[in-house]
Amino acid sequence: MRKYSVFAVAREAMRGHKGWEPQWASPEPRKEYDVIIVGGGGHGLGAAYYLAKEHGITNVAVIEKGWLGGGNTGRNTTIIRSNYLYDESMDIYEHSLKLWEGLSQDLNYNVMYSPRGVMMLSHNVHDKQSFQRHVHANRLHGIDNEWLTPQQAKDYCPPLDISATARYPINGAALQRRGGTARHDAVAWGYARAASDRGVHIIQNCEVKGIRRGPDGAVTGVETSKGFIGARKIAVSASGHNSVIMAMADVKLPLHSVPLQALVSEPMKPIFPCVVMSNSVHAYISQSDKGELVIGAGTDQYNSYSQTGGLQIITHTLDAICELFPMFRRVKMMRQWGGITDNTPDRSAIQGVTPVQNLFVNCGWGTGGFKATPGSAHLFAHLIAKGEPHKLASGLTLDRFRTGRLIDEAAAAAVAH
Amino acid sequence: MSGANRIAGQGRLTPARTARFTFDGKTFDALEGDTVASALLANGVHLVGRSFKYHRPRGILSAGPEEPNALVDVSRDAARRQPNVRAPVQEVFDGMKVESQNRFPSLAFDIGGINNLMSPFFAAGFYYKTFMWPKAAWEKLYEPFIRKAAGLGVAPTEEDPDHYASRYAYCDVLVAGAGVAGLSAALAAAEAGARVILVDEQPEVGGALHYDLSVKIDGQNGYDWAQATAAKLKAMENVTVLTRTTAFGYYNHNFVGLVERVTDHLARPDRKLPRERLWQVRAKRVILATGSIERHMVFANNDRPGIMLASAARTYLNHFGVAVGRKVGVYTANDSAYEAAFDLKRAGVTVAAIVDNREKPGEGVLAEARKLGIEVLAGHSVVDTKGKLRVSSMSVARNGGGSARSIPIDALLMSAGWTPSVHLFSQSRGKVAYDAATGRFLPGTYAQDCLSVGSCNGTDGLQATIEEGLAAGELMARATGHEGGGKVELSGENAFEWTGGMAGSGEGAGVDTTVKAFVDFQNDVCAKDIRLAVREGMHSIEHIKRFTTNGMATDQGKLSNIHGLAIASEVLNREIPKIGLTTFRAPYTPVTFGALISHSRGDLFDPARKTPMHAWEEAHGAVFEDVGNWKRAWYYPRSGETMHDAVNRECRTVRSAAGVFDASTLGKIEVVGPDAAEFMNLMYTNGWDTLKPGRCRYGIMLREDGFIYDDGVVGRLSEDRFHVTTTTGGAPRVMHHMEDYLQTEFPHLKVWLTSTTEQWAVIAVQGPKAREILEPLVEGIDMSNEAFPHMSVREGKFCGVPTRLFRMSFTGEAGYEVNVPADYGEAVWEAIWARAEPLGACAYGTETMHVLRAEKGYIIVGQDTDGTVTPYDASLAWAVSKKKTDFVGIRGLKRPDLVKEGRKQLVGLLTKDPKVVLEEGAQIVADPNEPKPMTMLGHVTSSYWSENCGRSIAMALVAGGQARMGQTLYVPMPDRTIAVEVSDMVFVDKEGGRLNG
Amino acid sequence: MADHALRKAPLAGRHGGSAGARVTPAAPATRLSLRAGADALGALSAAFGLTLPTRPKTSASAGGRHALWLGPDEWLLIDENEADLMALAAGAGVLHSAVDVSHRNTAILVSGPHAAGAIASGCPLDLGNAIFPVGAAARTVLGKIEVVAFRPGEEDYRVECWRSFSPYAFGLLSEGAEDAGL
Amino acid sequence: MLLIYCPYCEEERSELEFRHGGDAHIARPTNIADISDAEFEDYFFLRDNPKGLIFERWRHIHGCGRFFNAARDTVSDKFYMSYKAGEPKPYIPGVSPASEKPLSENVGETYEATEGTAK
Repeated sequence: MRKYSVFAVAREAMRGHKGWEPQWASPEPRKEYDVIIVGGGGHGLGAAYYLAKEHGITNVAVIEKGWLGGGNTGRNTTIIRSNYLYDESMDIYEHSLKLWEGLSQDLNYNVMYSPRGVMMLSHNVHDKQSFQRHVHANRLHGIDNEWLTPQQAKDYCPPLDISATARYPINGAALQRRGGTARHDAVAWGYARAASDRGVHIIQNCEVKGIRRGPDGAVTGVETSKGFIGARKIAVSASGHNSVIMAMADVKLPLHSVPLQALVSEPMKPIFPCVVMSNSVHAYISQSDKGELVIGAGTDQYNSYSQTGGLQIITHTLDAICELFPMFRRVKMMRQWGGITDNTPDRSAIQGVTPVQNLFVNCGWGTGGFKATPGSAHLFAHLIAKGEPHKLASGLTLDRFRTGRLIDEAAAAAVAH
Repeated sequence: MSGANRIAGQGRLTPARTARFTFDGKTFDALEGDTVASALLANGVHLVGRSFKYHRPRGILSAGPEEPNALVDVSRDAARRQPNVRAPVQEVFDGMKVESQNRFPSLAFDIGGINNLMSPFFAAGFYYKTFMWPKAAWEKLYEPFIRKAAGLGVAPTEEDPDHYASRYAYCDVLVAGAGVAGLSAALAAAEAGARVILVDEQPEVGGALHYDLSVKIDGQNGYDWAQATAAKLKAMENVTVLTRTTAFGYYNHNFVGLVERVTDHLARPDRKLPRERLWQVRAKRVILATGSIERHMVFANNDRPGIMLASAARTYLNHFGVAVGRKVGVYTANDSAYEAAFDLKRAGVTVAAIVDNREKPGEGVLAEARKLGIEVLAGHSVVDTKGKLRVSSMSVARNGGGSARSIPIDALLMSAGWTPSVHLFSQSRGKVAYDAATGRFLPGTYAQDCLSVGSCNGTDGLQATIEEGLAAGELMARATGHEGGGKVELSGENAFEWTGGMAGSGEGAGVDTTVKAFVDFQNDVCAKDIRLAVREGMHSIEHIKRFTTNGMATDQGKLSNIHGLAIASEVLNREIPKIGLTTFRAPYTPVTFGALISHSRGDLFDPARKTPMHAWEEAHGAVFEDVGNWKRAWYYPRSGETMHDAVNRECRTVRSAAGVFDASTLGKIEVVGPDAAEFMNLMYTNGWDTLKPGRCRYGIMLREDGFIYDDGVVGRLSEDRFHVTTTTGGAPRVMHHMEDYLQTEFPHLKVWLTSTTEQWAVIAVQGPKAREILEPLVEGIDMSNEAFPHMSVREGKFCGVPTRLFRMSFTGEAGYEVNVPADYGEAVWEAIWARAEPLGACAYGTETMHVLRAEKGYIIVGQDTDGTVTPYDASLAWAVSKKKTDFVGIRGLKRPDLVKEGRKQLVGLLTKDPKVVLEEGAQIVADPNEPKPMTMLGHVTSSYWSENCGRSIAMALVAGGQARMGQTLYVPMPDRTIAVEVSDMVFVDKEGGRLNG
Repeated sequence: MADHALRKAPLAGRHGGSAGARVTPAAPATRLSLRAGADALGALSAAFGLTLPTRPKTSASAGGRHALWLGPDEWLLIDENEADLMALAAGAGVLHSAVDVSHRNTAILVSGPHAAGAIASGCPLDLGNAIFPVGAAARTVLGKIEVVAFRPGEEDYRVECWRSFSPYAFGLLSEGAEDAGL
Repeated sequence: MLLIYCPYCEEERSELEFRHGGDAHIARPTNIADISDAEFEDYFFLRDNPKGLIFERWRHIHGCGRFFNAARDTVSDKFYMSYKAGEPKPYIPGVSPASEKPLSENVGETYEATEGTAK
């Protein structure tokens, strides 16, 4: 693989960039693979990369219905953080954050991981109790997360309105300085390029239509729009469509898919230095390298596989954004869109074996999938290779819904009393 | 005169009515009705902006919202400043201040222009390949540089003083676009009697009639016909005509978002007027008459100021009376551009030549060109241009090579053909279909009740457009049950039918060339960038878009998408439909946040709920805290008191004398009906059959999964009537939860639920002197301990008004909760206060309430529990009926992980050093020296300084807590480790004798 | 015994709106949340002296007393003369649930040629004459709160909401009225 | 924003008045205290999450207050129909699986037999 570097770019500049080769190969599918990964998003492509890099398994195909990164990888607001509450969550998100920190160098692809800090605003006594619980838990787990006074919060994010007269005055904030953002497309492309370079087959525009199983019940391959492709192991990581794919193997999951909406403003000169989140008023905002304000909105209330949603979801979020940052009322929304998120009852992901032999699943990342990409992919690769979960992912298994061992990050945020 | 390039006798503006504005500090004259673009052009200004990446000088390309180059900063005053405004859309008003963007120090000399020289280095996607070493430099060095270079306009820095309005509206037929097609459709629908809303983004209706002078409808000049028709429609009571209004989003079930610009064109707007008005329209049927947008030609250096769309030049001449140049060239691939040349020529402008890359231009226009003596170079192309800040010449060559000839010009008009505006159609989730014959994407499969008419539907020809519009209007009216009115008929005539058109790169900009032939102007995407993307394996149009940023600028690809596709299809050698089209997303053009939130700001952002006693509390110095939507009195500091002092005083006073507390925000639900008790049995863990009328019980409600959902004291008023209380934040969801089970699981039960949260003002009076305070105010209730024991409820009168008086306590003291109809709350509170104060009682807030209940180990759901806690974890086993065979949560409670050893249980914590108050949320460990990640046993849920105990107290969820009584555990803080002892949760009056005090 | 406590309405002293749409707080009234099955309607109608409506979005009025259909077994009764509705219900002697909500709700009157427009600033109901004629009533939303909209007259609307939401409702209706009146 | 037909109000109203209630026709076991962990998991957690036809619950919470059911397509978000709580799962011609096609003309009976009481 041609190494990317400033020198390579300079050399190509001299000759009109004629020398660049495709970032990944687009081969015809083989008859059979050791592993077929269903879903060409960051998680799937990453898992393929780590299978090849760390487990020496290279007879692998990533099968994507549309185009690489066309699902939630390319539709999210790219927030990265690891300041979760429960051990199971901290384990996987911190593992992920550590990988983010070296990802550009590991992949030789600039994914623009930008640790500009993620600040979560506290608006009342209850928020404060909840966030400080996070701060303490994170500290003892070895994760950076600190409590800021309102003034410290404003110093870190000058556009913030910390006046006491605000409808929901800010009484502090939790800041994870290592949190930030990354370039979503680059994550998919970088993994695809590095995986392809290690022999992984990347097959786009290939829809999985069925999962074939042998007499012993174990999987034998997938029926696709390009015909049957054999596989010793099948790993499903098709966010937004996991229920549909898994149903092909008669596996029912505790998932419901709902549209999650987001929007960007017109590009403007740098004004917003970090990522700000406010759970109480439902606002998530940062500014992209192009200058757009990137704003995460909420989910629609009903199951849907359409990547669109209602205008009221957008306006509800902008209400909050303009309350926190009154100077943004004259800013313009340039584009809104939606992605399909697979949500579990406890809002934590599922990664593990399934009742079907040699069929593995990675799903239910809800609205948090992007930040988990490298960690999830890395641990998913371990699961696929070893047939059992890595200890950092051992809490995410499917059986918890039977035993009641839920990892309820949502409930832990509790409710106002 | 308002500008040297204004041609007397041309255009529709009134020379007398002038307005003054400044551009980059220089003052210019304009005519009323001018746009910023037309006014600048009238004054000979073409250089208006700089491009995003290369900072190339840019001029005015279009006369509409598709403008990618001429984006300016417009302000009325410091706080009313709007970046990224489209100069061809923004109308001039007297005194407006216009500034160019993305340049430093000046528009004419921009340091950023260096990027243009460096451009070979900045090829598409270059940043993915570099800036990776050294590791830290991306964040510290490269990224800040890139961010600063990007970003166009400067964000507003002051709060927007303007206000915005909103309106929900319904109609039978919504017509988007008031050109020939839209007006015809609206007219037919309106005449049939349908409720019609007609919207157009321009100040006046007419669409293409703004520039096309050759059109006659019913013998009338086209533009005049349009205005007359609009006037007629406005006069009809079943029609609403909205101009300066953009249909920006087409959502589910024919829900369409409109934004109406109300004051941005006014010099001195009435302060009452909203700046913009958001219309949320639900239409039974929608007619899309959104027209089409002219494409530019893709050739070397096609971006110099002075190079613009042919139809734009026509608009500036025929509507604004402005000649965009004195010696213009035309470069086209279709007939429509010829008419621009004709109009300019007739207006006295020199037309250097019409360069047509087709061998065979349309007969009609060719003949007319000859007649007017305009040189037509068929089969030729413009292969390059010159001119630093404005185009000065074009070099023209025969197709397929040959020497280029340079022709001096001061403006170049181009047209590659027309792109139907299928944006709204696509937003409606309709599927477009590619028409290979004309090289256009047209509405294919419809997903909602709408129809496209006119050029957005690929309909060419005036008469055909009129008839399609009329037919659609009539059809949609009929579909909504309106058949009135006679048949509307209109006849139109115009000079020429247009043929031709191309997509993709032209001569000299093809494969293997490295010239800058711009596809997306604003984002500086050239034909070669598209090809590079393909070379690097980006074969999906979405990949190409994201890799090159083609179509991602503020115009969202209105001009660039089709060219980008064509260039990709050429190198991939796959026909256009196989490569696909990027998704069209709302909004059609950018919409201000202000319009979208409209009224939701300040007091109307989110309702602040206040209790009937709020005014009294405010007057008595209460500090408030937000609990859900409620503002609750937190504590009542006296002069000089800190929060700590005040809370200590309040705590002391309640236990030594008494305290008065506003408990109105607690949720209340009245459960009424013969099966009320049975329903309560199913909703709560407790048993309710044995509860006698007049008595109360503390109840716990679970979710089906066995975790605590809510709690509260329930009073039984009679056999068939319960007064249920919930947590403050829980009230709405508990009501919903109960209704859910009642309606869908237990519909056989004869019981009804009514929320009475706000019917009652609730005043808690707690403490040894509580009864003494209340007794004189009560009528018809025997207050003696025997007649009215702890956990009872009585109905009677209080201060002469009906009351539900509860004998209950959340403090551990003898106490009462006085419920009176809300409007009496303040008066009753004052009456109680009048007796309480002299007896040494105080008013106390939620903080003191929290401390006092913690001293007794009473939990607060949502603070001491978090949705993962069972009644057993919370030491509330006594409240879970062992007899019942069913209640919500009964099965969830039995799941393996909910009954296993070592679950987190609620216990008390006492710090070894009684002066140390733990931090709520602090984590607890057994071994303070364990390296990270440490094993956390649980966390502190409640922690206070207890004045009554003279020490700190705390409650905590601790793994296996019940079995750890007396154990020493540790709370590691950043600066120190705090040793604590596990204890029970009752810190005051363990026997509970004071309750009956 | 103590003096009779004085009543203080949540919107006391407010006024707003425009010439085209006046926004004013309604006078105090007694209110009942009535729940009952079809079999009880006859007796209850007799008790209240008006026929409880059984069609969606309709109401019945008699002498300042209104019965608004809110749901298939739910009515909001309003008596502008403050009659004791609880007592009347008790007299019906049939199975039902009557809960006094006189103080839970408060009402805002919106009147004038642009009244509908004022309400449409935050209410997603179709208020067109054909869909929401005189006498129509429905529970719905206004901005971020729940309200009951009732149209007693051609240019008169009564907006009922819970008391703590009434300042919000009043503020939004006033802004809407100003805009609608322009 | 959806436009939802409420079978009790007998007209279409804005989604703003409604609260989604999850999957329809999932009856709470009458012997819930005695079911197995697996049965509880199936009842409370596992869902079809179909791409296409879904039967779901809605509550007209800011309208008539009633829960009701609706058949909707989760791709187009178009409603096929709404029906009152307790009514059997309807057969949507051309959409429902053929296996659910009513056997006799006497649709009601067939449903009572096959579906039991709907949620």
